[in-house]
Amino acid sequence: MSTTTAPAQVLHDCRDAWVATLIELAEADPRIVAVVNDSVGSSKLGPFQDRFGQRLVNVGIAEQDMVGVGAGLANGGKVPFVSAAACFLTARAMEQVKVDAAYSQHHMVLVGQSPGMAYGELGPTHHSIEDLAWLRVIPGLTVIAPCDPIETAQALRWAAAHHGPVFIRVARMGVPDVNAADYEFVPGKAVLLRPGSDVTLAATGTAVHRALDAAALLAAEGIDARVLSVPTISPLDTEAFVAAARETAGIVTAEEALTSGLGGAVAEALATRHPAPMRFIGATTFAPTGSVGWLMEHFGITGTGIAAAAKDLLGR
Amino acid sequence: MSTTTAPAQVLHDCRDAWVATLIELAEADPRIVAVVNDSVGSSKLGPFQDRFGQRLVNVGIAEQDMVGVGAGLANGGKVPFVSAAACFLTARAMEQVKVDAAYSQHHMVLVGQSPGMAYGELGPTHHSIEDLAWLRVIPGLTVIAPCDPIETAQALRWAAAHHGPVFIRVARMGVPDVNAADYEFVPGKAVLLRPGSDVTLAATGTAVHRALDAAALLAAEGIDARVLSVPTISPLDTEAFVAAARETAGIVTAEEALTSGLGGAVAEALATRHPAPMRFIGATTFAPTGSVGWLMEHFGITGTGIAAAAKDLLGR
Amino acid sequence: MTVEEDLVPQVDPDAVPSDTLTVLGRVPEGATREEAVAHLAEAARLVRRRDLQMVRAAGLGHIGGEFSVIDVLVTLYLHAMNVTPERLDDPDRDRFILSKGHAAAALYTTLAMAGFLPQDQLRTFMQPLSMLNGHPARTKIAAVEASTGPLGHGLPIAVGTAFAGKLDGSPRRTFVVTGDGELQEGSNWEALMTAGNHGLDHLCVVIDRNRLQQGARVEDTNDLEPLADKLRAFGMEVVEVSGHDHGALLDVFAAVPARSGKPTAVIANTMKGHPISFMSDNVAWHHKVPSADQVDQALAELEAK
Amino acid sequence: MTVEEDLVPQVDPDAVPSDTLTVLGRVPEGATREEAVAHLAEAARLVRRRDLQMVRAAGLGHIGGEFSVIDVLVTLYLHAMNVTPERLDDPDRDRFILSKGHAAAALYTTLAMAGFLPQDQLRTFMQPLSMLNGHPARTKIAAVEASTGPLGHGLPIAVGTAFAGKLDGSPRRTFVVTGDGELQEGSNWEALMTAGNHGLDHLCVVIDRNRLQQGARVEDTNDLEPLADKLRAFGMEVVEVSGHDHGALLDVFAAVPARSGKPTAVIANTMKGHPISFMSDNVAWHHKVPSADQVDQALAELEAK
Ligand SMILES: Cc1ncc(C[n+]2csc(CCOP(=O)(O)OP(=O)(O)O)c2C)c(N)n1
Ligand SMILES: Cc1ncc(C[n+]2csc(CCOP(=O)(O)OP(=O)(O)O)c2C)c(N)n1
Ligand SMILES: [Mg+2]
Ligand SMILES: [Mg+2]
Repeated sequence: MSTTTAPAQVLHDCRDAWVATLIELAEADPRIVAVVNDSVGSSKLGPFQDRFGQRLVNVGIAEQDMVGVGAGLANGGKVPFVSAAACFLTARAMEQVKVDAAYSQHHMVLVGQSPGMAYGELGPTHHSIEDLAWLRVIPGLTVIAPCDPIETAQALRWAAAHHGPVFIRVARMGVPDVNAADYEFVPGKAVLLRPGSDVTLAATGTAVHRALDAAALLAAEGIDARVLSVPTISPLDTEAFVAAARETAGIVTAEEALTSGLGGAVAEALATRHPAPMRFIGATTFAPTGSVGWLMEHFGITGTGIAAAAKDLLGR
Repeated sequence: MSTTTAPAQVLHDCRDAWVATLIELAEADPRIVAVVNDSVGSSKLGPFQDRFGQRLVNVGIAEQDMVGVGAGLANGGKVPFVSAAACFLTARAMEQVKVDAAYSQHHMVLVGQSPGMAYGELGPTHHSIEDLAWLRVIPGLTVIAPCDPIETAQALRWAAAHHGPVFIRVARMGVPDVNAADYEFVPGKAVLLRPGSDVTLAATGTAVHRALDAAALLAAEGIDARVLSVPTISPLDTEAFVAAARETAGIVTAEEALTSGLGGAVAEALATRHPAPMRFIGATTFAPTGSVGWLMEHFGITGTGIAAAAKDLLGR
Repeated sequence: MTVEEDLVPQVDPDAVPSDTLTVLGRVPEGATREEAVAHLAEAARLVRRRDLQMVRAAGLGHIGGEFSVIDVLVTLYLHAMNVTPERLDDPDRDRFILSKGHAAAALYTTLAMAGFLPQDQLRTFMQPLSMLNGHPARTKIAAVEASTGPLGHGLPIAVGTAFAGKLDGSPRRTFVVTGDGELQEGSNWEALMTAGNHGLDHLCVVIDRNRLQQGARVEDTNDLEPLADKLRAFGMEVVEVSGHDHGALLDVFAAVPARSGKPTAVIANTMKGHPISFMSDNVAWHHKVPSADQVDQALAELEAK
Repeated sequence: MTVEEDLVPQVDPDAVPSDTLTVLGRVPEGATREEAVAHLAEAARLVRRRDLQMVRAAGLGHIGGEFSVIDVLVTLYLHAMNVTPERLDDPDRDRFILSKGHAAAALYTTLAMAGFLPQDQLRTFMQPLSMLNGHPARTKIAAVEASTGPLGHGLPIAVGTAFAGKLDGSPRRTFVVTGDGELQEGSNWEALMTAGNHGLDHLCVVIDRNRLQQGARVEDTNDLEPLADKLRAFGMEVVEVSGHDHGALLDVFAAVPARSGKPTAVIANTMKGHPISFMSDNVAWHHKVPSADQVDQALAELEAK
């Protein structure tokens, strides 16, 4: 997909970890239900539907109803996992996300499928590059973008037990295993994937392994890059970024999203605590026509693109 | 309203300038129509309706339809001013704002009435503290928050002639005349209201006159504050902020919105160009019950609150 | 991650009236229909009186839509629904959602009348840090099942609540009240389609059919007629009733589910501002605040009842 | 403020097939009904053939919903609508909006057949920087009146377009095609209510009633029936027609406005994937991409017609 992803790497569609984990959770907890908008296939929920039948609530193509029904199911004692393409779940039902989930503090999990530019050629109407920037500012809503199958499964397990609203991106674009098998997701905490003292590369979701690729490229040029994986965009791990700002020359953020997502969150956190030079890697406009892989190259959300931004920051 | 607003000042409801300007524009240009969601009264459009009858399209309580109909009217050769409470226009019709207005690049004006916390006691469901943070990241959408009646009128006139989508906040909470009678709004440009070399106070909309109050309080303590009025949040006047970062100790932003609106926009712009210490004044949570005046005090969006943040930034 | 800074209400006693609410509580077990109707009528009168004082004191409120829906609320909370303050954690309790959240003062006063809120807390309505916000919030009040205010949210939530009950085979019923103008929101038709197709017969949608919305008559804004046909085409069992007739209302609510396999839609014909002479069916009173004289006249009219 | 970095399309010719489209253009003036139907039938056959190749080449598309709507599109662009490439700036031109934007390939191919796009541009479908995005974009193609893709947007936009025509007293008509599953979106019911109450009789809503949505049959997801009753209750003049019968379609479209003061809703009964034997009425073909063999078989079936 990305020229800088070693061909050897096996790439995963995190939707597989999503459905396997949901089935595991649903077997253990009868309160768990899934709510979808004619998105059984696109959410890969076929096996869940076969197994739990009635516990999959398909409201049809009606996102506002979907989120409202999810909130009602929570009121009725269920733990709903509301699963839909991230673009429609967030944009089409934004007021329901704000009021029925966040302001109401319902225990419900909003699952944004195929986020970012996963829908490639289907265009900006189907891209969800806005979700991180939009949702991270909503008070009381936890926003998570896992970087691989293990983290996806862990974040879903945490959300199932967390008594509040959570939005989780489930990546469709292939990602390698980034975290070790014994990895444990900690909400609100960034993960140090690679120590480094020259510059910090902070990435979320599908951009994390690309940041590791960038660190490798930089190492070859004698630049020692720290790599932070940031699964939780809100609340942000401010301390990890203050330390990075203090200990390295600056921070490059990378995300399959508008740069006001993780990038904006970090810029805001540092401005009051420890201003530092930054570079933002991510989408900056609505995308032209192209495959997701082509678009990641187009916007430079690649190992080479991230490495170039780091060198620019370092004036090298 | 704010303890630091000189009692002498006459405060205006910018909706009066809005309706007067729309009538003036509609008389000159037959293409101009208004589109509302049972918001004739809350938009103060009674006089427009009396004068132009048919040219006021009331779709009832249906915000998605309202914005879609606005886009269609534009396709049909009209210049629609879509006017509704900012909270519903943005949250309820977010996907229509993204797709039908911004991505489609229709010549249409989205008018967010009674934004911020103007609805006070009616609570967070009726507050529009999110709109600036949400809309500023949407590609191709101009986002404006005028600070007084003159700027409101000028921004509306500019939008009527601009061949692209524009979102304009129309403040309901009282504001004094900030700009001179001969003021000319320039899109994308910040306005220097007060030169100063110690610290910069940058504010938008209803917070601008409060920033001037803060500058007066600081002057009394021998602190020379620069005051920037920032009517256009997107695109941001990056150069004005780079200069402020270079020439003063740091920047305090103030807005009747979540601090990720103007505050976030400035933090992002400076992080790549000229990182500087910042303080953010604005809403940080959903508001508790209270009047708008009380809430402005609660969140410290006042002359004293802004001045205190400036002193904190200066370590005084 | 805090939604709201949590602080304790500070109420300025001088800012609010000392008027109190005589709490009648639920219609006593074993009361005759006649006794029940008399109990509800008196409760509704007291609720209207207190609501009027609250709006006057707060200088804010939606008195028109409050007075149109009070008889429905009182009948539900004091008679039709099986919920009591002691049963708030019972999964099988009947649920109520006020989708037209702007009538919050009517809900709060009714909740106090039914013992879900201490009546003296009504004095904090809209005061700084009060739990009694201009729109009901479930995070602020235990008895509030859903936070509402933006129109078109309550019905989809009620469908979810009813769906959960169906999955659990619970006998509980879910009642939701929407405005009529509110039905212009498409989210309601999405929810009705879902409720109808899933046969949620323990769901009862009550439409406060006062024929007025915020700025004008519904028919002059975006007409709903033929409303019963619309509701039937979306799978509802439709019942029409006078929304101010406690006897008729208690019969209708007692009969829910009205038809096995179908949700019930009750078109409650009401008048905004009922029964106050100068408010009744007058769009000006959607959210107008009465003057001292108007409060006195309205109180006098309520005494006369 | 740029919406999209503007760049020039770079198409890899090897990545796309050399298949071309024979452009028949509009039904000639003065053609008999019989001649018109024959012209449309042949055009539809050629459009389906090219659409199939495009989807095969792109490895993406929604062939089921494209084949179900092609007869409607061809009848509108080659016969019913008064719009031509020369008239694209004419305010009185008829307007068309494909609300079910996922059938973009069918629209692009029909636009090429009608002369609105150079046919060889079809080779760029979904290629990097192509104007032929997976969903139609008005900023990319002059003949596209509205950018669609998210379901439930096109109809409200069409209502606005029709409203503008009414304000101007223009004779133009606005045609919009929605899917049937798409009607689960409440935004459509908001728009229908508005259109009905404002008597937008120059609006014609065509529903591609193929009874399938993305994942299942509409009736097994969230049923629309009784659809005609729903549409009538929302103020539409309802007409049912076979969506694959060019003669029936051209009669229906020619008759718009079907009833003065009322928008027309055409329930076009279709089959997803029509007329390909192994695709027809098969939900698997919503967005499945045919193999080389399947393309050959489908082409053979189209030749046989
Ligand atoms: C989504 C949304 N749009 C607009 C409003 C503003 N608003 C508050 S009440 C009201 C009128 C409601 O009319 P109706 O539903 O008939 O209620 P009632 O007549 O019972 O007061 C409107 C438009 C809102 N609360 N929510
Ligand atoms: C708002 C929204 N939700 C979901 C989708 C994903 N989606 C694309 S096509 C489709 C099925 C559409 O079914 P229908 O309207 O019947 O169209 P057709 O059968 O003609 O393909 C869905 C759910 C979408 N495009 N927009
Ligand atoms: Mg009403
Ligand atoms: Mg279909």
